[in-house]
Order: sequence, then C-alpha cells, then structure tokens
Amino acid sequence: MTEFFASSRGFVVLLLLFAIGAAGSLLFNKNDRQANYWSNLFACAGSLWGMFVAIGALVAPEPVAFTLGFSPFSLLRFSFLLDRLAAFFLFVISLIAFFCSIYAIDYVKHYYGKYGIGTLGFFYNIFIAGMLLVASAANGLFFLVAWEIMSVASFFLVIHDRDEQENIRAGLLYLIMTHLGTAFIIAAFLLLYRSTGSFDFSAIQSGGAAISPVVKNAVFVLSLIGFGTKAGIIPLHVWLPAAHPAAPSHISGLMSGVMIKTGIYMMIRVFLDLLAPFPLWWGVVLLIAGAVSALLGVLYALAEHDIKKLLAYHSIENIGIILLGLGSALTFLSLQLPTLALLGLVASLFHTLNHATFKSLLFLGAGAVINQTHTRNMEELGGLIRLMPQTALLFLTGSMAISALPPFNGFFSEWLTFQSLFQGIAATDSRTIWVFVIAAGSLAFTGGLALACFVKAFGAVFLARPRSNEAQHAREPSFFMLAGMWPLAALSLLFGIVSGYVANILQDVAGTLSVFQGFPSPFLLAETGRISAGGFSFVSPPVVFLLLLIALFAVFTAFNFLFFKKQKTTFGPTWDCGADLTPRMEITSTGFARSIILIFKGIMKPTMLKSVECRDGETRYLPKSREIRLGISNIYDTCLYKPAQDLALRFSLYARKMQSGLINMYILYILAALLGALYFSL
Amino acid sequence: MHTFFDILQILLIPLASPLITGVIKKLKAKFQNRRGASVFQPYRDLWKLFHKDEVISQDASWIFRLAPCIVFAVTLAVGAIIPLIDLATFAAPAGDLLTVIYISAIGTFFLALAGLDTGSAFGGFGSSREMTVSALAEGGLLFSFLVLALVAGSANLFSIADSILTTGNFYLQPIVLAGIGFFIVLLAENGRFPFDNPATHLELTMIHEAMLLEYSGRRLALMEWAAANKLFVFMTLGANLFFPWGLMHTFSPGALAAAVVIFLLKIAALCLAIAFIESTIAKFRFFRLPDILFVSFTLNIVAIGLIK
Amino acid sequence: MIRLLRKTVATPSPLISIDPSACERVDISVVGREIEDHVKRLFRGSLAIRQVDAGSDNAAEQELVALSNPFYDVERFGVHFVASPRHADMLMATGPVARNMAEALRRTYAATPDPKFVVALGDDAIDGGIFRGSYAVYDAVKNVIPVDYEIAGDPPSPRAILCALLKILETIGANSLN
Amino acid sequence: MEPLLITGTLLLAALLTLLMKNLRAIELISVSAAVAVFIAALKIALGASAPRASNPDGFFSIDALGAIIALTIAVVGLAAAVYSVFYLRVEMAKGIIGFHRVRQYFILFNLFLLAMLFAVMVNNPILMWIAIESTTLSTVFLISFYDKPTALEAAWKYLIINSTGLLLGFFGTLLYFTPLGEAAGQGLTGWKTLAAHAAHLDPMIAKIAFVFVLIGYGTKVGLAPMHTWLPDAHSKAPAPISALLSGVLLNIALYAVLRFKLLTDAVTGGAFTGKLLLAFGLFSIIISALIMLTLQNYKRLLAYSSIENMGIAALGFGVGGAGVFAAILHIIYHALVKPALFFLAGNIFLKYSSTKISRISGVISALPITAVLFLAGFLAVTGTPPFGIFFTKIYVLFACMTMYPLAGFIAIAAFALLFIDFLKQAMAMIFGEKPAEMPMGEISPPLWAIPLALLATVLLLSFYLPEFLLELITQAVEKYAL
Repeated sequence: MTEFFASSRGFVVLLLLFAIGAAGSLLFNKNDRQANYWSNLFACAGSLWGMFVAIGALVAPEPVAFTLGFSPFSLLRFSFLLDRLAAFFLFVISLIAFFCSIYAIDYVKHYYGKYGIGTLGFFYNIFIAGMLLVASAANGLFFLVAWEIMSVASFFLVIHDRDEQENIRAGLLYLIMTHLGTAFIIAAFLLLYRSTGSFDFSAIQSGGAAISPVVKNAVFVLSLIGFGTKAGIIPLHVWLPAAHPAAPSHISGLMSGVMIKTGIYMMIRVFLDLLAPFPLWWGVVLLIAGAVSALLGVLYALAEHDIKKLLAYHSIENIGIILLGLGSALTFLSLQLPTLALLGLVASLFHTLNHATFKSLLFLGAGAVINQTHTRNMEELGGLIRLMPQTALLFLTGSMAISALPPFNGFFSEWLTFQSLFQGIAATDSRTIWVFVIAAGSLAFTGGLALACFVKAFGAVFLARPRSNEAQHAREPSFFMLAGMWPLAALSLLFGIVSGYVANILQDVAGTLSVFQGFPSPFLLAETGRISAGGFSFVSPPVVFLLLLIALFAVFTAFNFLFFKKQKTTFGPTWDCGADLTPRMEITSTGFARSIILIFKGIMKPTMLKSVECRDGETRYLPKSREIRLGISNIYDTCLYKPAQDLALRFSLYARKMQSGLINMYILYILAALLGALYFSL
Repeated sequence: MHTFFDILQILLIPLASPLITGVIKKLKAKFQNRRGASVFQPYRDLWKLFHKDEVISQDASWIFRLAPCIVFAVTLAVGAIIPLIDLATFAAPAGDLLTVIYISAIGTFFLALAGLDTGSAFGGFGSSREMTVSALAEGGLLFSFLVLALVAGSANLFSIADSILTTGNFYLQPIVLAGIGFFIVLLAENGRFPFDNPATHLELTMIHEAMLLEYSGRRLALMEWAAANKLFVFMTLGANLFFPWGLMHTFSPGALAAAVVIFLLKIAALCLAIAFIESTIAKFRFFRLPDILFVSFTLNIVAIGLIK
Repeated sequence: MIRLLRKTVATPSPLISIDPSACERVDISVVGREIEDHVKRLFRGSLAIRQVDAGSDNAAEQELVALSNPFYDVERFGVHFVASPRHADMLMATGPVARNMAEALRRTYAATPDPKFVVALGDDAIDGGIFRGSYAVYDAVKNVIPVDYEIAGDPPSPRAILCALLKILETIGANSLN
Repeated sequence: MEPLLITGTLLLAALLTLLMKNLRAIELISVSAAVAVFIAALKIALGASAPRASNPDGFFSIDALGAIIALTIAVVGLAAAVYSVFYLRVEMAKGIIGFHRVRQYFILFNLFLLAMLFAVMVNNPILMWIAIESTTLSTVFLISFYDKPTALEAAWKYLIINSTGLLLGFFGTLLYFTPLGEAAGQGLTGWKTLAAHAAHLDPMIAKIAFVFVLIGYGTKVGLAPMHTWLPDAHSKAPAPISALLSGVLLNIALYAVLRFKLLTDAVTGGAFTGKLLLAFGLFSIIISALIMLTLQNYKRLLAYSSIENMGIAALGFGVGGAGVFAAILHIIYHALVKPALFFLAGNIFLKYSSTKISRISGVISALPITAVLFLAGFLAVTGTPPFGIFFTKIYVLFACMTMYPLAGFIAIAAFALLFIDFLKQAMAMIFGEKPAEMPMGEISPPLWAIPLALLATVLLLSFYLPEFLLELITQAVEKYAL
C-alpha cells in the first residue's frame, strides 16, 4: 500500500487533487459557499494524501525517484526525488496544510460577499501544491518553476484582502523580496550548471567534486541570500512582518509554519546534499546568521504590538534557531565530526517540525481572535480568556511550546540545538569555540526573551479586562476553526512526549543524506523514549512529562480536595490601592516590553513619541490626553533598502534624461552608437 | 532504603525551604542589631495563611487560580531532579541542566501571567520586570552550568557533581568564576538584593511581590512557599554543583551523616552570604540590573575561556 | 454596601476603645513576649498588619514605622506589616477619613480576607480629632467601615501601640474563648 | 503561392476598404483578409517545416525563422484586426473619431500588415529594406491617428529617426553587395547569392557593413541607444497598432539583422557579431530596467518592456548556442504576450481615458477580467513560471553564463529590477480605490477575450510546442546558431 502512495501514480493523484480543488473553486467563483467547501475539502484531501505519500516515502527502503511528463525544454525535466529528507518536508507541509484547511472552512466565511472565495481557494490549492513540488523537485529548473509558483500563489493570497492599501504594499514588498531572492537562486543554479552541465540534482551531486572552490563559495553565498530571503534571515526578513499580518490567518499559518521552511529545506539540500564537502566558514556564517536572526527576531517581536507581526518576528527567531542547528551541522562536517553534524541536523529538522506545529497553531489562534475583535492591535484586546476559553487554552499551549517550556515539543528541539552547540564548545578547537559560545549565548538569551514575549502576548490578548468595546463582545470561534486548532495543540504536546522516537526517525531521515553515508555509530539514541546526545547529556521526555503531571496533580489534589477545604472564597474588585481601576490602567503590551527595549536600546534604536493634548492651550497644566508611542526605527530600511532604492531611483532619473525629447539628440545617439561600434570593431 | 531517600528527596525541599527564608531573615536581623523573628516564623505565616479566607479579583481567570498550584508543583518537580544529598536517586534519569532551567521557567511563566491576570497595574509591571530580569538572567544561569558541564564532560547534574567530586578541583578558577556568576543569577531569580527587596512595602519598587499583591489566603501561602522552595532549590544547586564535596555516593550511615552535615553547612554559608549582601548594599536602580546580569554572563564566558 | 451595613448592624458591641496611656512605663520586651504568646495562640504565630492612611497627618505613620526599628522590633513577636490588604489580618486605619479617601478605605476593607480586624489608630481616626466637623472629613473610621478596636492617642507612641495591641489581643482571646 | 496570395489579399482589402462606404463591410473585409492571411501563413509555416520544401531562389523565399515570424505577424494581425473592430466601435461611440478615420485606419492597417509580411517573405535585401521602410510610412499616420500635438510629434520623431536609421542600414546593405561583381547585375539578388559570395567579402568591409546594418536596423528593432522613437510611438498609437508595432514589427527588423549576421559570420566568425549583439542587447535591458522604475505612463511601460525583450532576444542571438533557441522562442512568446498586454492597456484606456499611471487605480474593481489578465500578462512578460518566458530567460542567461558570466550576472540583476518596476507600476494601477463615478464591468466581451486567447496560447506553448513549430525552431536554430 505504501508503495502505491510513494510512486509516480500516487504523486499524480496528489497533484490532481489540488488541481481539481483549484479548478473547481474557480468554477464556483460565483458561489462563495460552494467555492469554500470545494476548495478546502480538496485541500484537506490533498494534504491527507500528501501525508500518506510522505509516509510511504519515509518507509520506503530506497529513495523514490520518477519523472512525469515531458517538456519542450531539454534542460527542464519534471523529475521528482522523494528521499527521506524530501519526504519529511512533504509530511510537515501536508500535516500543517491539512489542519489549516480544516480551519479555513469556517474561517473564510467572513469573506463571503466581500472578496471572491473562488480565487482564494484557487491560489490556496496552487500554493500548497507548489510547496509540495518544491520539496520534491529533483531538477533545478523544475524546482525554480515550483518555487515561483509557490511564491506567486502566496503573493495573491497575501493581497487577498485587497481593500486595505497596507496589504497591497505588504504584498508588493513580499513579491519584490521573494523575486530578488529568486534572482540569487537562479544565479546559484546557473553557476552550478556551468560547472556540472546539468540542472538535475543527481548530476550536480555526482559532479560536485569537480566544482572549483571559488564557484562553490559563490554558490553558497548566492543561495544563502536567495533561500535566506524566503526563510527570513535578518537582514533579509523585511517582507515577513509585513506579509504575515496582511494574509488571511490560515495563510499566515501556512506561510510561517511551512513555506519559510522550504528555504531551510533547500539550504539543507544544496549545502549538505549537493555541495559537500565545503570549507569551515560556511557553517560559521550560518551559525552567526542564525544567532543574529534568533536574538534580533525575538527583540523585534517584543517591541511589536500587532499580534500577527509579533508572531512573524517569532518566525524569524525560530528560523534563527533552526539555522543554529544547521550551521553547527555544517561546521562539524567540515571539522570531520559527522556524528555531531548528525546531531545538529536532527536538531534543525526537529525544530522545523515543531515550529511548524506551534507557529501555525498560534497564527490560527490569532486569526480566531482577530476574526472576533477585528483588530490586530494587542493594546485593544484583553480579557478574552473568559469569552474565548478554548482559544485561550490553545494559544497558551502554543505559547508554552514556542517558549520552549517542557513538556511541549519546542523544548526538546531547542534542547537538541543547545546540545549541538554545547558539543561545539566542547569538541572544537580554540577558534571555532567562540562562534559556538556566541551562538549558545544568543540562544540562551533568545529563550528567555521569547518567554517574556509570550507572557506579554498572552497577557495582553487574553488576560485582565477587555480594553476595547469590540474585545468585550468576542465569542468562541465556530466548530471547524477549533477543529483545526485542537489537533495542532495536541501534536505540540505529543511531539514533546514522544520526542525521543521522533528524534530517532529524524536521525534516519538525516542519515540518508550522502554526507552521512558510511558513518556508523548514531549519536542519538532513543531508548525508552529518551533522547541522548552521546555520553554528554540526555533528557527523558516521558519522565519529564510524568514528573510535571504528577507534581501538578498531587499539588492540585492536595490543595483543592484534601486540606483546607473549609475556607471561604469571595470575589471582589481588583485591589489597586483604592483607585478606580479601568482597563486603561492595565499594563499595555508596549509598557510590558518597554524595559527590555530600553535595555537593548543600543541594538534596537527605539523611537519614543510623546504627545500631550491639553485642555488649556496656554498654560498646559491640564492634560486632556497623553500618548506615548514606543517604536523601533527600522534600521534595515534606513540603512540598507532605502539607500539601495534611492540609488536605483537616481540611476533611473539619469537614464530618463536620455529621453530628452530633442530629436537632434536622438539622432546624435544613433551616430554616437555607430561611431562607437565602428571604433570598437575596427 | 532507596525509596526512603527518594521520598526524602522530594519532601526535603518543601519542608525545609521556609526554614531557609527564616534563617536568612534572622541573620539579617542580627546584622541590623535586632533580635528578629524566630527562624520558624515563615512556617507560622504559611500556616496562618492556609487558614484564612480568600478574596479573589472578579476579573481573574483560571490562570490566576491555577497558577499557585503550577508554580508550586514546578518547584517540587525541579526539587526532585537535582542532587540534594544522595547522588544515586531515582531522579537522575530525568534530565540535565537545560531541563532544570526550563522547567523552572514554567513557574516564572505562570507567575508572570498570574500577575497580569487581574488587570492590576502593579501586577502588570511586576510581571514586566520579572520577565525582564529572568530573561536576562537566563544566559548567566545556563552558562554557569555549562562551565561545569564542560569541566565534567556531562550535562547531567548528577554526573557533574559526581565528576567534580571524583576528579578534584583541577579547574578551580573557572568553577569559582562560574560560581560567582551563578550566585548573581541566584539573587536575580529569587528577587533578592540588589535586584529586589523581598520585604518591601513600596509597590513602585517591587518585582516579585508586585505579582503577589492580589493573592490572599491559601493561594498566597502556596505562592510564598513556592518562592521559598525556589530559593532553596537554587541554593542547593549552587552548593552541590559548584562545591559538591560531601554528597553521598553509596549509602552508609556515616556517609549519610557526613553528607547531611556538610550540606547543611554549605547552605548555612550561602544563607550567611545572602544575608550579608542584603544588609550591606542597597537595591539597585532597575536599569542598572542588566549590567550585573551581563557581568554574570561575562564571568562565565571567561570561565569557558579558561577551560579551553 | 448592604452587606456591610447588615454586618455593622448585626455585630454586637462592635467597638472596644483602649486608652494606652496607662502602660507608659511597662517593659516592652515583657509586653512583646505576651503579644507573641497571644499571636501564637490566636493567629497561628503570625499577625499581618496593613496600615491604611485615610487622610492622616502622618504622625501616626511615624510611630508605626518606629515599631519596626531595632529598638521595638515587633517582627520578633510575630507581627509584621504587609504591602496589600489581601495579605493582612488586621487593618490599622489612621486619619480622620478625608472624603476622597473614604471609598479607598471601604475598598481596602472589602479587599481584606476574613478573619480580619480593624483598628482605628489615633484620635483622628477615632473621632476626627482636631479635624472633627470639617466639611472635608467623615470624622471617624467607624463612620465608613466597621471598626473593632480603637487606640487613642494623638498620636500614640510605639510603646503605647504595643501595649494597646496586647490588650486587643487579650480581648480577642477572651472573645474567642467565649 | 501563399506569399502571392497574402500580398494580393491585403492589397485587395486595402483597395476595397478605400471604396467602401459601409462601416460593417469595412470591418468584415479587414477581418476576413486577416483570417485569410492567417491561414496562408499557417500553410507557409507548415510547408516550411517539411524538410527541403522551400525554393531558396525565387522572388519570395521563406526560411524557418521567416516562417515563424510570418506566422506571428499573421496571428497578431488577426487578433489586432478583430480587436480593432471592437476598439474603434467604442471610440466611435464616444465620438472621438468618425467614419472616415476608421476607413483610413483599416486601409493603413492592411497596408501595414502587407509591408511587414512582404519584408519577411521577399528574397532580396533591397526589397526587404523598402518593405521595412514602407512599414514606417504606413504606420506614421496610424501613430498620429488621434491628431493630438503629442501624437503628431511622436509620429514625426518616428519618421525621422527611423528613416535616418534605415538609411544607415541601407548603406550597410549595399556594402554586402561589393563582392558580387558580375553577379550583381543579373536580376534580383537573393539571399542565397549573397551568402554564396559572402566568403569573398573583405573582412574590414564586412565589419563596417554589419555595424551599419546593426545600427540601422537596430533603430527599428529598438535597441538602445537607438530606441528613442519607440516609447513615444507606442504610447501614442491606438492600442491595436501598438500591439502590432511592439509584438511583431520589431521582430522583422531583428530578423533582418540576423540575416546579415549570417553573411558577416561567414567572414569574421560568430564572435564579432555576437559580441556586438550582446553589447547592444545588454545595454537595452539595463536602460529599460532603469527607466521603467520611474515611468508614469503605462503604455510607455509596455514600450520599454518591448525594448527589454528585444534586448533579451539580441542577447540570446549574440551568445549563440542554446541562446539562439531561447531567443527564437522568446520572440514567439513575446509576440503573443505583448499584444495581449497592449490590448488590455487599450481596455484600461477606454475606461479611464488616461495613460497616466497616477490617474489609474482600482482597475480590479472597474475592469475585473482585464485586471486579472493584466496581472497574468505582467507575470508572463516578466518571466514568471509557468509562462514560457521564464524558460527562455533562463536559457539566455545560462547561455550567457557559459560564455560571459559577468554579462549573465548583470542580466540577472536587470531582470530582477525589471520585475520590480513592472510589479510596482502594475500594483499601483490594479489595486486601490477606483474612481467613485466609474461604472463597474467590462466594456465588451471581445475586448478581453482576445488577450485571454493570446495568453492562453502562450501558456499552452510554454508546455507544449506543436510538431511543426518545434521543427521550424530546430531548423532556425540550425541555421542561426554557430
């Protein structure tokens, strides 16, 4: 049975499901209801099928490779390779897409009559199919096609809510950035083609030894920038915090949960699979990029009061964490420490899976909140835990998982990442050790700051009293939205508890890469569900889970049912030194993060705007309202993108001067070109 | 026999922790030339609070009500998996230094959420400050343990203690530096001077207390108790990881007696150190605190450099 | 409010006034030891006091602060001051209750969990003292919240407060025996 | 046979139109002439794809590339004819033009088609030059169709610059005749004769000749810096004419350059001509990428995009190898996409009566289908998969990469910039608030159905090339790739 799924026929069925979903929803464009059900049910079915395909490819003894169709272009082959790495990413994509599609059934209802659901469903199906193709393509050109399809489809999803001018701008930025990234990727593949004479991954891989070091390094830099743009490495991240809030929430969940991971996938594929062996500095660069992204990502998240932007910045942070694992894997490989490299790679893969589950959960939860309150501004939310208890619990689960609190899954992948960094400190020489120290230090601070950030996010959205009228009338989301979120929360916990087994599977996945062939002695061992990093350290997820569960259960039981039961509990207003406590006096999300922002003001360059409006214009004694806005100046815009844009504009204006409108000048150009060409040719 | 120790291990922390706070208070009183309350006063406070009624804010959710249980359970759980007296307990297989750090972070997480839950202005900024301090303390905490792990070649706390115990103090300087780094974090995480004043009545300068202002009765008792537990856990970590001498390897009555006595001496010395610091320096301005925490981090980095 | 009124009406002999001028010359360590005994018996060894300033002139506060200094050191007797009425067993209200502070005082009372005692400290708190009759004050704490005990003095000295506290504890003990 | 038929049909159509007094009849004549031409061109293409079918020495002689270009002319001509009918009906209804203008339009339209096809089909460089020159003449009045001062100015520039350029081209052409000697006097000199004598060409003269031809016909191709007439002309002409100008006329001039390139290569080898083409192609791409960033007029945007695409084709022919294959395909795709875009621009113009980008917003509300198609066309023309231009660009790049990596990198950067330019401008037009008083909905179905058909054809051709087309391309590649 599994052979059927993981075969060309199984894959064609997979693509057909999405194609029918896409085509059907376009046909039903006139009827929102039909389009909704059609597109999302087919997306569900497709994702489910995708999971089967992935599992089939995971259990298959050999990588599944096949070619579909033909093309008029000799270099383009629709060839697929489902090795375990690809299968793993297929699985993650399908898994998240499945739950997001379930969620979408109810979520998109609020677009009825406003925007066409047909086009949404069309691009949604194309988008998922594009991601699946990206993960399974085995030919550079075919990959680029899939990559662009994914990007363009997601662009149309981002601008779906097109009446907001801001969303259009976000989509524009997104597509520009992603296209720039693609340009770099194209350059990288062309260089590879130049050296190996093929776009096929297998040919590139076998010809990898012949590539000169200069070209290899160039390919590394180009593809790091190219894929890094998609993944959201700082400073290439600028599109992420803009595009995620603009997109519908289930799209944000998919984009943040899995789409940006395709960048990671391709990095693994290109660096580890195609280009190995490589010099040490590759890994070091990745480690530094990861450290910077993780730390800055979480700091920017802290400064954010738009819930979806906050989550978007956390995606950047988590990409940084994934890169730390990947970077240590590369470093270890170039230091001839393959077992440690396997550890690092497993860490990054595991964090990829985990981040996909809890980040999509958080985005879906945020979507439920926004759907009810019609605002993304956390300063206007609050108190929703009473009105939306299930959503609150789900969001809390996601928050705990992303803050790496045991026994949720985020902790165990971060644990693995830490271990690989620790191993780097323990096992490498005196120069590289400092890179690992910096990386481990930034990861440690990242963990602490992420915790602070999610206290802020959860507190500002769900706790205390509602800060706006709309937040007072929120209601629990409807069935399918909850049905999409609950399993993700359950998975966050489950992947944590069984993380020993998951790590074992991932070790098999990572071990099939060519660089790990011929190295015995798996470093990670999961006996009785325990994850161990060699002799250095181990953690036993089930024991941790049971320990916490028993401790909590014992304390709770003793507290509530055994002792001191006869004390009365009364309810009263919150004590605030006798003052009238209004929701406006609650700490705001800006206020919460203020101290951290000010501590890191050297890095974050905060901008504080104070404005006071007075009742009496002259004396200014009686303020009517005060407003303080704490913002972060966007140094990437001011120092990187704005100058580049200005430069382009200046060149453009120079070039336009050419088109002066004077016919004499035009004729002069012709003569000048003639003379110039004659001069150079003779 | 082991079962007995296992139970002892679990119960020792919560049972003894109020005593530790009592002792520190007593020592502080002595430094101030006062007689001070009895060392058992914290037990009396808890006992009384458990018998009082509760007033809960009507804006509070289940987070506020459940948080004391979670915070307390977390300290219990952490207390169960650290080396206390015996190096061969059931707790050893649970995890390593990261597990301890991140499990205790659960407590901080819910404590801070509980501070936000009632919508009180004090609770809000208490949470904000607590999270700021604990976020910045995390680097120092992790790296001080990491120094030990690198010395010992293992990240398991029991193995660390064991290894340092058996190989002697070959790496004296790094361990001392890391120990100082850890001590700073201990003060920060437990809201002691110069980070926080545990006895303050001024809402505007509070960190830890501000989050508890809304609690009353038995939930307050549980929170206070959990705070005492946490302090004891940190002191135990400091005493048994950085100076592991006296820990019991294999059971024998003599070893047990020696272990208990030495452990108590170490804890007493730490209590004295904390009381001394609290009596001799003032609380720092909030925005000076990061500097101290970065000092802790830097000390540990230097220690790592010394090992290599 | 209604609950409060009903309670005010329902409680028999609500108020015990204590004039501590008699115990000016007693040894505070003796008084303290007795307080300690009572606190142990009545409050399980821990008496938490929340001081409420309801428009006081700060005289009484000075004296209360003095209780914590090394000379009086009430902490050794198991008595300590707390930061929130939620933590308190006893409210010590001072001042003649300025109109703006009345609501705060009521809320403080409501915020304190049972069992709780309210002590009006100083003449201002008992009957308005020198502020009595002013339009700006309610004259006495008992006009706003139910008061259990009163400690006279303008302001009472720390020694007097301690002495009165002992008497209060004795009364509470006697009541609880009944 | 077919060439004669084409010539005859179009001449006849022009004459009949001149005589007709009935609008419907004029429309019918033009459309049916276009259909006939299309069928004939298809037949030529099918015939040329059969091996050794054409007679290389007749009056008309069509090689594989010529057949491809003729077919694109016929396809776009047909589309433009149909589109013109409905486009002009709207303009007439608005009262902008009257019956006489329409008749004049169709006469010139047919002549224009005739000149283009004749240039491709005729087997003599001089006659080809004349035909190309007459395309200029026939379109001058189409460009100044609206009689506005700016339109007249554009037409004037078009005339002067092109004539100047073509004059240089003519000089270059004559230089190729120098080695003929005796043979020059015997009747019409076909390309084959020229090719046979090309080896005797003095290398110096060959180089000079090619430079003159390149600059001369390059003016018509729109290679920078000789492109200056193009944005003005394309933006002032009625949409269907812009479509023809941009989609196919440029190709014909490029085709002429290529034929001379073959002659030159026989003497100098491919490197010389290749480098020149590459340099001008790259320069065109860079210039258009830069200028498009700050344009304020969407028809000019499309015009500059044509310059860019001609640059890509020149680049492809210049680097040779796989580049030639890509360049030929690129010409085909571009010839279909660009007219579609001009038609859509025409729809927008009909609705908004302005070509300023700043005046256009909310097209997606005002003209939903046009907006969607415009987006699709934009994606197609900027080389986004699954549209074929993506592959042709990649192929050109990779041909570039193997020979001149630096040029490849510059081209990649320019393509990225071009995409950004186009995206920025298109987004500004398509989204946002539409003017309040503007009614919603398309103007008439054919106006969007034609570009839809063209785009669908491109999409189809991106994944499936019909047998005869593939054969033609293969032949053309064989001939033009060195």
